[in-house]
Amino acid sequence: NNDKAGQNGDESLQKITYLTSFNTFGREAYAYVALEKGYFKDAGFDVTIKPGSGTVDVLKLVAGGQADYGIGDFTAILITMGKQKMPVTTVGMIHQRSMAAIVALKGGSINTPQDLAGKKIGDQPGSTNTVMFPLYAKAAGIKGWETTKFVPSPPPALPQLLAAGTVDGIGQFVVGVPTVEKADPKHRQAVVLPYGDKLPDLYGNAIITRSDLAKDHPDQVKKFTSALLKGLQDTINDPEGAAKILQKYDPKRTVDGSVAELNLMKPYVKPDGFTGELGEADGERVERILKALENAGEIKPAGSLNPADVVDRDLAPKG
Amino acid sequence: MIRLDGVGQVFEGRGGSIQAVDGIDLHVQENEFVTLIGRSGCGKSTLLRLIAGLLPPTYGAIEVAGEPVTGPRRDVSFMFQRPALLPWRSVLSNVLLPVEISGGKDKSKDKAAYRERAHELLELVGLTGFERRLPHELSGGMQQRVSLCRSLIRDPKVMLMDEPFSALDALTRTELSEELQRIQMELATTIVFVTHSIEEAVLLADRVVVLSPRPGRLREIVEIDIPRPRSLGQNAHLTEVAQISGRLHGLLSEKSPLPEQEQDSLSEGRR
Amino acid sequence: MIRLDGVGQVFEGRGGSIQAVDGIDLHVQENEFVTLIGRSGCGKSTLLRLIAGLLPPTYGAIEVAGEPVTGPRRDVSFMFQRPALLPWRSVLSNVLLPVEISGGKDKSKDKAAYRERAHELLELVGLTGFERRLPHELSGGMQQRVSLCRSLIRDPKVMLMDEPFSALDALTRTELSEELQRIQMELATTIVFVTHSIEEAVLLADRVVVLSPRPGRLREIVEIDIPRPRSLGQNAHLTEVAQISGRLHGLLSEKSPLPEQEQDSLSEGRR
Amino acid sequence: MTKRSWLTSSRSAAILLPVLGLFAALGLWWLAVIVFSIEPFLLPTPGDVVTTFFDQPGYLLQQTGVSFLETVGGFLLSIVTGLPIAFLIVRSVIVERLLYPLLLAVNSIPKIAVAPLLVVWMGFGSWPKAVMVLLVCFFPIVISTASGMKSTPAELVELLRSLDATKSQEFFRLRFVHALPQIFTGLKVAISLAVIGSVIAEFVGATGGLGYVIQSSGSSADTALAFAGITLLSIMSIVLFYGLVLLEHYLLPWARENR
Amino acid sequence: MTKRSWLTSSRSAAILLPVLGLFAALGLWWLAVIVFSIEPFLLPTPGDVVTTFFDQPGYLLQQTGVSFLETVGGFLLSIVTGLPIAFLIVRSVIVERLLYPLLLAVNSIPKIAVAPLLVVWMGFGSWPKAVMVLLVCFFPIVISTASGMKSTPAELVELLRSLDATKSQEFFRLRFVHALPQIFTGLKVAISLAVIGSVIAEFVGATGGLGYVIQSSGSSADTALAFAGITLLSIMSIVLFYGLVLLEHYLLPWARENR
Ligand SMILES: Nc1ncnc2c1ncn2[C@@H]1O[C@H](COP(=O)(O)OP(=O)(O)OP(=O)(O)O)[C@@H](O)[C@H]1O
Ligand SMILES: Nc1ncnc2c1ncn2[C@@H]1O[C@H](COP(=O)(O)OP(=O)(O)OP(=O)(O)O)[C@@H](O)[C@H]1O
Ligand SMILES: [Mg+2]
Ligand SMILES: [Mg+2]
Repeated sequence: NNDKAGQNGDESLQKITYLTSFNTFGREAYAYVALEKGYFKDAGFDVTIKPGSGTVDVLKLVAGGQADYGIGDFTAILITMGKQKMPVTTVGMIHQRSMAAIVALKGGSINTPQDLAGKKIGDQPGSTNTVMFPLYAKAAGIKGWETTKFVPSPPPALPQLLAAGTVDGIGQFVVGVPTVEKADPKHRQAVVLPYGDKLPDLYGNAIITRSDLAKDHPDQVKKFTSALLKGLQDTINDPEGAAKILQKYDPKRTVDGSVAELNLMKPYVKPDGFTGELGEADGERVERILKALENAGEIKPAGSLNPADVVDRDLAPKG
Repeated sequence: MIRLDGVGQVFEGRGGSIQAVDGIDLHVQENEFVTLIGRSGCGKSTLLRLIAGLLPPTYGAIEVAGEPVTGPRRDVSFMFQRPALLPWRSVLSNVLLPVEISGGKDKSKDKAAYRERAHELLELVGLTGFERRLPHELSGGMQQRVSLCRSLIRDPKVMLMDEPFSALDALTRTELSEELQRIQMELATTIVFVTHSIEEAVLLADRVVVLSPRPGRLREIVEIDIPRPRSLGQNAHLTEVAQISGRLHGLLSEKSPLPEQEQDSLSEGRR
Repeated sequence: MIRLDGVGQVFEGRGGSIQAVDGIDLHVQENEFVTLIGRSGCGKSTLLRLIAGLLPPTYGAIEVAGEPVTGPRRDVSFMFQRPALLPWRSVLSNVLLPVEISGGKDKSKDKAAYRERAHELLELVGLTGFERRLPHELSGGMQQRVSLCRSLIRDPKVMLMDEPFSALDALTRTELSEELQRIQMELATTIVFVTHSIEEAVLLADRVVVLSPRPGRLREIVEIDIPRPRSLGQNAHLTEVAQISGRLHGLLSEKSPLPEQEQDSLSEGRR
Repeated sequence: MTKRSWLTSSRSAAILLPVLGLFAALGLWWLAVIVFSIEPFLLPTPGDVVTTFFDQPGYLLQQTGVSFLETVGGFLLSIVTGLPIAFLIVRSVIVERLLYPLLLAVNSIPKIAVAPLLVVWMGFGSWPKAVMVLLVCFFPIVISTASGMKSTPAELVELLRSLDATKSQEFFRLRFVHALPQIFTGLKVAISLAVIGSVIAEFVGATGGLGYVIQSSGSSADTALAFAGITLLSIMSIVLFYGLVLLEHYLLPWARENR
Repeated sequence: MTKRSWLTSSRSAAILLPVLGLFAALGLWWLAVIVFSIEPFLLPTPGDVVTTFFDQPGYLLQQTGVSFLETVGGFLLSIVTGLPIAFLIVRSVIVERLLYPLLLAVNSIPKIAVAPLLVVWMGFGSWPKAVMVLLVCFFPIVISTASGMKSTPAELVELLRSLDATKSQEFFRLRFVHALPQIFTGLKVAISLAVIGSVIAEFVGATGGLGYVIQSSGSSADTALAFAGITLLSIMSIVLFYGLVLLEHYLLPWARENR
């Protein structure tokens, strides 16, 4: 269905639009690597990369047909789909472990998960960090976690609010830590409390595509995901090279900054002890996550969302 | 040409209603020159606006050229009491406004001919050299003269003129009233002309219509039989003019025949 | 009371400059009634605005009550050629505007007294019953009368009046000019009064100032020695008035003594 | 010769027609959703929205109240600051020239970018919201007031001058009153902006208000809830706008429109 | 008796003073940062911003160009749609009453909430940006045009009627021209909104433009870069605004202001 002629005059290439999860941060470098190194072209695609603006927007744009593939936080995808079924499906995982975390600054009032009780945490309302906090708190055994207060704020404002001391901690992805540290005028180090430590089941970002594409052209989808994952592999192998490529596409991104992010991201793409295939999606894990979300009351009524509604396990790489 | 049957006008306002004119029966012949006099506020302007079709009468019927008036007509020109010039247009283009409005429909003359005519008219009223000025650069009398030229540009069949010479000096007045008589004879125009100068009313009119104070009712219609062309300046027929003027003066100063009625309309006004 | 020395005014516009008045030397005594006549556009209104301090003269010096004029003064009232009523104020509150402006500073009368006076003035001009109407509900002449009342409310020392009776019928004119003379004698007001009616000029004035056509220069000052109070209606001194009127008529119709000069100012205008 | 029909002159028509217009619009919305089979995650039907509203009417109305107070407060604040600025501008060309670029600069800052700054400086209370509303809507008020006051007819200004009025009398008794119809035009533009301003402010650090409702539902794709919030917002806007229209009608009976 | 000094009448002062005003504002900004020792992540100094700009002037100017084109395009689009709507409103009370609530509703929707919808419907090109600008700035244009046209002096309307002018002649030769000064007021309000509209549109699915720059720098806490973007935006706004002022000056020489 997507047989428009490619931009570079190569009639045989298929035009594809791909959305990053959010903007062109260092953590998104792998797509540019795949593009730059010609992996997409080799797979028969002429890919245009567009910066996304958050999981929900990415879902809408893909479901609405404006983009063919996109990246979004898997937990957020589940919650969103629980509220509103969309014709999209997950066809692979970028991060085997969730990068969601609570981040605070050293010397502040938060140093361990136990300190979180009764604190003010800035976060975007409805984000994974906010939604999963009860699960995390229970897993970490935080006493009095119910008294933790989440203050809604849009993501760009969070580092500033933290640095200014307006909030005690913020919901943030692990890769955002350099940004948080950079925003602090006293250059304090960050205290990072990753959810992944206590909730190893949670995935991070996932690759999504339109359901009809997955159903009607599974081969194409497979080709695309493997090209993208190849870029991801290269990226964790050589963060510096990836960062340089990213800077070529977006001059605002400093190599150092991107490298720092990518190094932080590495253990989440392939956690210690992870033996499976890059990008793999485990059906049982997905079911466990769904259960947890149902228990947390984020997906109502229980059982309304099946793993098959959200993940196309045939298309995801298998271990 | 113009026929009014029992025409009346009542204005409704927040402060109550005002009876402006009442029960006017008037028949103006073609090529007749009728002047309208009456005390300030007696409804002269209102009457002209009714004839022009700018205001639907509260009651009564109005006909122009045999057709009932339902709105303004192109062959009727109206010169307002205030100059009403468009502030963004030069003198010349203010004068040419009616031609522009007629647009393609009136093909009797082409554009250039109308410009020519506009220049002629402006020269006639002594405004040569001011064609390109904007209205705010003119004196009050000059603005009134521009408005006069504008009402003449389309060679109308019927002209309704509301105190056209009120802001002009005696001399210009005399010159222009002669000119107006000439135009009227030449083009066989029907003119209804409001003025506060009794001499002017006598000098110009075939008939002078005298209105009573508010509410304006027909008090009397005076025929003027002095042969044309007439001119006050040349002092011809001075005695006749003086005589009729005296009579009109008397008519105007008489108390209203229905004073209690007027009191009514005023107390209504106070409501 | 008023002294002008070699006063001239040039207006600069996009279309070139216009010399409005030139070299006016004039001295008006206290309690004098001076009327100003001249052809339309000769600079009468401009001259009044110069005296009122609304316009700084291009050259020359102006004094009022012995002080050089730098701006408007509270003891000078100006009645404009156009009524200039505030559209959102009722007739009464338009009349009271000058009092409001004087505010606390003028303690000669209190509020209630001024309201009383306003009602008196409105009655005088025949507008009782219209106190609460808005200006757009009035006829042209009624608006002018409101403006007249407004200029009288503060009992000014000097009154500058620009064609105050132009929109009024003969009768109202006569009544109001008598009233004006009475007020002037009573309050010892100094009045400069522009009119296009030569009879009015003669009737009212101690001296009639005749301006030449644009640019306005002093052509002649005519003293009127007829004893007061005068009234055209009562036909007293008819011959004297007629005589002087005739002479003024002649003065007005004379060609400008400097026609080439005028041509200059016009061609300047065309630049 | 204007003929007035029931539709143009009666009072009930003045209320009925806008309501009719609104319902026609709703109908169109519904029709569009059905005809173009627009996915509910993009645009829910009015029906969905109403259902969502009646799921938790109390909560939503309460949030509307929060936003309403912030909007009105900020709006009054911007009138109070905007009018004096406009007076200064009309008063002096020098002030105008010095001030205008500054006002423009402030006005052209994307407000979403300053919302966090306001919270950092002023905390989580109502102040940053009111200030945001102020930032969003002072400009139309200033510019319409200034241009209305500057367009006072020369003839009337000259009248006041001839009365030796002080500058402040000229301003308040003439120019300001004359400008009122234009000021109201500015206020009508500003009130809609004010509503939006309060929403933007509520995106940061708020725990209530329709902006918060919209944002939290937005980030979980609860489109129907988001649209319920947006609908309440629109209604609030419309109510405030017609409030101004009524106020204008009663304050300025002389400023009759003519068509 | 107005005396005109060099500051109020000369041409160079007309340029010099606004520039002076801007520099004074910058000075204040700088001073505030130093005196209150505001953290640079909250508010960088003008110096930081300028340094950031000269790090990559080419890139930033290019993004400014992108935003500029979107802004101007959308702005023209809103003139083209806004004026006819205003005409309809002036033309008929019935249309006005039916249409106004609808316009108000559209206008009061928080535009950030519709940005993703526009991209879904219209793709990643310039269309959704232009439409966003349209949505943001048509309202001031419509309302100021309509109210300007409705406030045409009755005396002039009557003149045109007496000439038996058609409705469209009355509209274009009289009402529209008379409304121009007020329309320009509306345009001046709208142009600043247009700039903001393009930024909001660039927050979703854009790969260029100042909105994109601000968003990506904002979430990486590169406050100086964000402020460089904001500064460029302000400059763009000011330039466009004064462009309108110039245009007005040349198109409407008769509409002289008086103070
Ligand atoms: N603001 C202005 N700008 C340019 N020229 C002006 C201005 N005001 C008046 N003039 C010119 O100055 C001359 C005198 O105008 P003024 O209004 O004083 O005449 P006037 O004697 O009062 O005439 P009228 O009897 O017609 O009222 C006229 O030629 C007019 O064109
Ligand atoms: N639009 C209006 N609304 C209410 N009343 C009006 C309106 N127009 C005129 N009138 C009233 O109608 C009466 C007649 O007004 P009109 O203008 O016809 O008088 P006029 O004879 O022309 O007077 P003038 O000689 O002073 O011009 C006046 O009493 C006036 O108050
Ligand atoms: Mg009249
Ligand atoms: Mg004059």
